[in-house]
Amino acid sequence: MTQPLLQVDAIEALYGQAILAVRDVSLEVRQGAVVALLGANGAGKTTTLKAISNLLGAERGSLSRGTIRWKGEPTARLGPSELVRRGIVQVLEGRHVFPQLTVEENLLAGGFLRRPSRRQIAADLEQVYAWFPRLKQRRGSKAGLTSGGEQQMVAIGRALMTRPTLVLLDEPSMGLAPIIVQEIFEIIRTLNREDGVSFLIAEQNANLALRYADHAYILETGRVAAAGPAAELAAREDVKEFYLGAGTARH
Amino acid sequence: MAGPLLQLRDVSLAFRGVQALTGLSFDVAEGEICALIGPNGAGKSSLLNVINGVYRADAGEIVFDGRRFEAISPFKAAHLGIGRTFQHNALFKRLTVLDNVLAGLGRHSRTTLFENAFHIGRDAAEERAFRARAERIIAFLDLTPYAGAVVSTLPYGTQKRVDLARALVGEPRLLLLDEPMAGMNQEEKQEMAGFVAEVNASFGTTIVLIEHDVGIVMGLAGHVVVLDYGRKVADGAPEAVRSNPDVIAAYLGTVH
Amino acid sequence: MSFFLETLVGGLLAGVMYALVAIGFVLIYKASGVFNFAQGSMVLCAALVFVTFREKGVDGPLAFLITLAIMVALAIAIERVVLRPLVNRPQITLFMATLGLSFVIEGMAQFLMGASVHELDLGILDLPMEVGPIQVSQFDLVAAGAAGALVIALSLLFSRTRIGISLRAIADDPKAALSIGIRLQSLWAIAWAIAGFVSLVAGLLWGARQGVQFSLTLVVLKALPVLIIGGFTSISGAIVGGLIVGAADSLAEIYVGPLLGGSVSTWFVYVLAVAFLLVRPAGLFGEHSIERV
Amino acid sequence: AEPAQKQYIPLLTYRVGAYASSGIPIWAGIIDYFTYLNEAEGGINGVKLFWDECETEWGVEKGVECYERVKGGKDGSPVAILWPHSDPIGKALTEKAVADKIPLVTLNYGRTEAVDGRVFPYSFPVVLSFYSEASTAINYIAQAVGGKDKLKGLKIATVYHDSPYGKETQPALDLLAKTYGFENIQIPVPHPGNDQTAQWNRIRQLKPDWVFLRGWGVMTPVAIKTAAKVGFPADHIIGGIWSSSEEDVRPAGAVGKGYLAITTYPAGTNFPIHDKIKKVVIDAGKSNLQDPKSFGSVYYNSGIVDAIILTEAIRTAQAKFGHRAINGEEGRWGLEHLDIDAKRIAEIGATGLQPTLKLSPSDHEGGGIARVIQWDGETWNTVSDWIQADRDLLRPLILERAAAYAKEKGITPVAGTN
Amino acid sequence: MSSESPRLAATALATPRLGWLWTAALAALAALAFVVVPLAGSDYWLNAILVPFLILSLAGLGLNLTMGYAGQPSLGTGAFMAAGAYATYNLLLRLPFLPLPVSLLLGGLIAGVVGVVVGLPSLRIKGFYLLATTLAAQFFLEWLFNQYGWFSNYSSSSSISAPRLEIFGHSLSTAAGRYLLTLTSVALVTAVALRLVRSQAGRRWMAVRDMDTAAAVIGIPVARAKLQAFFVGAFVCGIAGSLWAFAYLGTVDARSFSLDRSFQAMFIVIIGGLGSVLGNYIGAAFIVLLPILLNHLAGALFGGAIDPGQLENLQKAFFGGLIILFLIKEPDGLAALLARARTWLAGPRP
Ligand SMILES: Nc1ncnc2c1ncn2[C@@H]1O[C@H](COP(=O)(O)OP(=O)(O)OP(=O)(O)O)[C@@H](O)[C@H]1O
Ligand SMILES: Nc1ncnc2c1ncn2[C@@H]1O[C@H](COP(=O)(O)OP(=O)(O)OP(=O)(O)O)[C@@H](O)[C@H]1O
Ligand SMILES: CC(C)C[C@H](N)C(=O)O
Ligand SMILES: [Mg+2]
Ligand SMILES: [Mg+2]
Repeated sequence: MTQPLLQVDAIEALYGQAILAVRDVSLEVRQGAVVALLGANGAGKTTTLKAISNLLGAERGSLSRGTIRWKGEPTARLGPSELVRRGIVQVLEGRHVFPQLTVEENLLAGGFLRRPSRRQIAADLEQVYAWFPRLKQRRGSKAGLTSGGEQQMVAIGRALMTRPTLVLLDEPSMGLAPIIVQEIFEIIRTLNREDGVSFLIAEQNANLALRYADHAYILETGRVAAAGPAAELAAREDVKEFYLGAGTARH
Repeated sequence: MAGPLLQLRDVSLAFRGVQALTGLSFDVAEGEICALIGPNGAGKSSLLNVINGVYRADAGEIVFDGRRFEAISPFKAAHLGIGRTFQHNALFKRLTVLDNVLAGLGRHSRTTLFENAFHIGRDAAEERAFRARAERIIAFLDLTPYAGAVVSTLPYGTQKRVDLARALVGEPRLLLLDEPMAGMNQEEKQEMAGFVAEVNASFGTTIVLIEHDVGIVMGLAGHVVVLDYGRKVADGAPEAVRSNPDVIAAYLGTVH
Repeated sequence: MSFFLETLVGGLLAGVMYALVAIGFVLIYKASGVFNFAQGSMVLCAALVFVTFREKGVDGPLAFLITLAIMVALAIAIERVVLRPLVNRPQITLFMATLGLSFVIEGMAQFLMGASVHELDLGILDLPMEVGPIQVSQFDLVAAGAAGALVIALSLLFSRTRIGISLRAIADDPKAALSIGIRLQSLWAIAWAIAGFVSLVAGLLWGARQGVQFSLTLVVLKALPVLIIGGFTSISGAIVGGLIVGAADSLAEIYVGPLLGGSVSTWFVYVLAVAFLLVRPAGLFGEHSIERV
Repeated sequence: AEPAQKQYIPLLTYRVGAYASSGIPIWAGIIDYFTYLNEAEGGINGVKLFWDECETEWGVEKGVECYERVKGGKDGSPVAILWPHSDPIGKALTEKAVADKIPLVTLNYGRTEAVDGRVFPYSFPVVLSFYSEASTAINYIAQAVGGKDKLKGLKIATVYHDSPYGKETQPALDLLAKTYGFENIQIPVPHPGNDQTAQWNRIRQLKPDWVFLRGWGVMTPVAIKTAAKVGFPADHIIGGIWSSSEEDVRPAGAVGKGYLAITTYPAGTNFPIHDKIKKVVIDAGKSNLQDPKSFGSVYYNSGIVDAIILTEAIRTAQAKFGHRAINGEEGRWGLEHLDIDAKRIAEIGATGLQPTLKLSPSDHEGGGIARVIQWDGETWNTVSDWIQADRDLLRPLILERAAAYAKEKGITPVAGTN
Repeated sequence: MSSESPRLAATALATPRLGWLWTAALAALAALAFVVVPLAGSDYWLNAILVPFLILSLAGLGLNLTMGYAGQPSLGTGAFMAAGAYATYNLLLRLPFLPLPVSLLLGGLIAGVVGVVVGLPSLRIKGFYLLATTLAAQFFLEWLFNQYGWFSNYSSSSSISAPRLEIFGHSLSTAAGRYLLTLTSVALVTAVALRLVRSQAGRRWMAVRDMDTAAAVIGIPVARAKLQAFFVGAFVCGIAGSLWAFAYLGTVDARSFSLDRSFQAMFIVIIGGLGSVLGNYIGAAFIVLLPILLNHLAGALFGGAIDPGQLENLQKAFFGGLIILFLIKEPDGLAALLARARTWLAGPRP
């Protein structure tokens, strides 16, 4: 069987030489898969994603053990921008837009990487606006001033502008209205089905995530506590118990 | 239920181009939990910002506890007993949890710089009292194990709880919560909801809450106000609002 | 009256000279959020290299190119050794780093090229020409032209080009910039290289005015108020600020100085700058810091 | 321990920083002369000189640090005389030096009132105090216009470095203006002085007949350039003693042609002493000079003069205390009884390079005479004989200010050594 | 996340075992500084190294309170020092009956008031723009003191020269005397500062520093906090300035408090560690002692071999390089070393 797009094996991640954020995480993402990464606060989801996209350095964090492979090749020595060029892009947790740039400039900034033609980039832009009409209305205003949700959309749209093979989404649903959340997950599905983009999604809204993912991993204090096909996990009692909020799984 | 603690009368707010709030009016009764929902960019946060003076409304007035305001300064608002948490953590990043919470007592401090400097007069007593209050709140929100930790190193969800603690410790009469449960999983959300409910119940604090998880909102709020594009599209009991077609169309979406 | 006019014009022209230095600051600040105090040393360095080659008999244009090459090399070195390891650090740390950098540049420049003063003759006359009631020199016009050209070119760079937008993105949020694959390193190197070019231009003009010597580094002190008034993030602000500072400085020296029985120009323009800030906290054209809650 | 047979001479230098360019040739001149003495004459009466440097960057703090570092002497050899080589440092050290009994020699700068040695026992603003500098400038103008009586009604503007150094000539010029009836205009230039548009526009408006330029560092060339820019003739600008070097005019380029300046150590290599130094030091490759061009430059020659004065003072002291290393107190005696007459100058081979110098406990300045040189675009040419400052006219002013100082400090003037 | 997380250990306050270790260390240090050094130290060490070192640490502390704790950057340090120095000078001169300590204190207070005035723009202006406004103060005061003779009692060189130092009759004009005066002042101010930053006031400052909007929203008087920070900071700088004038140089004119001094303080703070009291001492050690050390070293190693001027240039470059290096290696300043040492002393972590 084909080798996975992304292979993470037995990584350990530290912040500032001392703080152990990820103890032992192994996971893989296959071509065209949507993988969910679940876990409580501080479980290590964000850290794992940052480790994959080589962004730990920027926070004085580091990978102290284990290896990460992209299409079979170790990524340890590749810079973040190199990784993006090869197709891994991350949507950072929380609000990470360029506040002084307009919404549109934010999106454009994502597009430049591949040195596209003007027409190409305009087309991509329209595509993003089609996904997030709200952004089109606010295109001219400084991203820093837009609402929390609007910023979240900007961040996602900007990442998609890089035409990625694998998108690392860190809590895409955070702060978004339910209707938008659904839209986003629908967009994910479409991208995945039609353009074969793969996703690794750190998400707190486990119900949703498991509904859209093929495969899932559950982290607890920096370790993989459970893994398997989304459906199976969703069915497991303990999982229901802790992550789907047993009773409240109303959706 | 008691009379309204907070009344909004035709509050409008615009930013270059964007009309964030238009002629918004509604009441929040003493002691109730009022949920504020609506699509992104509807104006929810802006509304909270107007209520505690971070933004200045272009038109309309706010009546808090019988006092009417066209505009109010955040500082004044705090001293009137309006507490607040933020959608995007606005914690004091480099301080420990304990110090953040202690800072939350700022408006109760009576000591002068001089007393602080030489640890004389009321300083010692105040320090002791504050510490006790802070530790009580910290314990109440199960933050004790993190008391000594610098907040910037805490996971997002935990930071949100610290934010709540910082707001609570000042013992506000009106508590404005901007998406306190964002970025939490179901279990944690339930837990947080529990805290909010308990605060409301045991301290009788009136609460205005912004939250996107309708499940939580329905479980928690006695009164829901729905905004869209800065306008009020619904205002009433949870069930009524939930079944309101406009709300479904604008906000909830079909799956619910 | 005409004396007032002369003073005014003289001041405005002096202001252009300051703007030349200020532009360098704005460029770096806009591109990497760094307040680059080493600008002055870069001006000195550029000028020194240029004269050294001139005195070795290399002819003007060639010397210019060589110097430019060296400044670019310097820019790349700075990016590698100083900026890259300091990415995501507080602005003030980077500011201090550039101060340290200025020591290095000044030390090395003088170590390699000596401390003696050099004459720098660009062959541009700096003698008075009567234009109506006022006097300007050919040199003034050249300086003004150079400043104008730089301002236009750089404004376009930042507002229109991809590099420009990316640079502003980096200045805003380096981490996010990394996450979408913007190449900080190369872009920073580019920005500093351009700054190297700007300091070369400034170095030549200033060097021709006062001779190439250590005190070239001190021109930054007059460039700062220019920056404040114009706004750290506005290229065109630099030129406007320059004119205001230049004019205010001259007029104050003539009309205020005598009243206070001394020279006021060390502080006058700074106080003026503060006055501007109180009205516009981010300078005339600067970006306001954004803090949404 | 019996007194050392080598004389320690600490050098406070400024080889880096804004003024390095004027400093470097000074030390070269000094060190070359020392080397010459050691090589050719075996030191002073067999007492060899040895020295080391301490960098001050012309700044007070570093200066004080250096002073504390060297004041104790070295290898058992005491400090006989110290050059602060910076106006601010000199002023900062005034009192410390008294406490430590170390004479400070400041050639052509320093506290003017220190001329009164009874109040300032350890400060020696030798040869040309700032007051004398101003006075010689005025007197040269007088010569140029044909007599002191012609000064009446002239407009003379002083463009000065806005620092204690720059301001110090003001009282003198006030007095001179009153006495000779010329109009005294004062125009300050803020440090560093790399833009003087405003100041020279003012000159243009006031149309003075002469400008007395008291610059320092970059201020001088910029002044000369800006003067040309507003069309003020260079040959009516008289540079002060610290605006009289090649470093001051060269950067100004062609427009510096005709510029006049005051000096007590004219440029040139055609003095006998230069031949000796050339033979013994330079040709032997022992010179401290970096670029040979500065051999015989104003600052190089000022170094030689500095060195001559210091060594002659030690010589004088040795005559009384014996041929051995001299300490500060003895150094002071040497200075206060220093008498470098024409004969001695001739022996040294410095005729024309340096004026005669006779100090006394009540007069720490001596000479008070200077010459005027003119820049022809290539070199300096001496255009006047030695011009005497009106010292008797200025003396009361000096004593008055010395007395004021004595009062504030509670010093009772002492007759000094004899 | 459990309570014995490494992070907690790292930030936890000193454990009891460490408690007495510290007190012991401090006591030893005090004994050394107050008794041994004055007796053993040579003039050079006292006058030229320790005194300026201590004073600049103090200046750093002053700036650190304003900038490191309250987040209000300032390049006015030199100006505040000058204000303190000239104030004290004129007090001693015009009110001779005041004992030295009182004049020092008053001088500090006056500087503090100046600080408040300079700080006023901070209510509206932030970040580097604020830095620039403090520059205005720096240049203006420098000019003021240099320009108007009154401040320096019309002394010819427009520089002030210290009246003789004495406390209740004991002359302090010896090297050791000046050292002790400095040391005592520094020790006292440090003690108060340590207290202050742990107090409610300190917390207010840090809140304003980290996020002033939030601070206002939770009821902290932001404006007052900022101005207080400027006052206290300038007060400390003022004391430092007086000492600089009287205990160190013996005579100063305004240029001893030039912009360079402000930058020096800024270096001390950044290198030592923003928001750390003890960091200032390490920072000052770095900024004040290192160049001198380099100088002695260079002299010893290459003296004669390389032309002294060149040697100086190299030193300058090298020093700049070191600064950059430390900024890179110690993001939180050298104070972090202390913290690390502390945790290390606390014994290995689980
Ligand atoms: N910059 C940092 N410095 C120090 N510790 C950090 C840093 N970022 C995260 N940590 C710690 O690393 C651990 C894992 O954090 P991480 O953000 O990866 O968890 P998470 O699963 O993303 O949590 P959340 O769901 O709240 O985002 C947490 O204990 C957190 O306190
Ligand atoms: N300071 C500001 N300047 C300009 N526009 C602003 C500002 N604050 C808010 N807005 C705009 O006002 C509208 C309402 O913003 P607000 O943050 O209140 O929305 P919200 O309801 O909180 O949305 P979300 O649920 O995504 O947080 C948005 O379109 C936003 O872009
Ligand atoms: C007064 C100063 C300009 C003199 C100069 N510092 C020198 O001694 O070299
Ligand atoms: Mg996370
Ligand atoms: Mg919001």
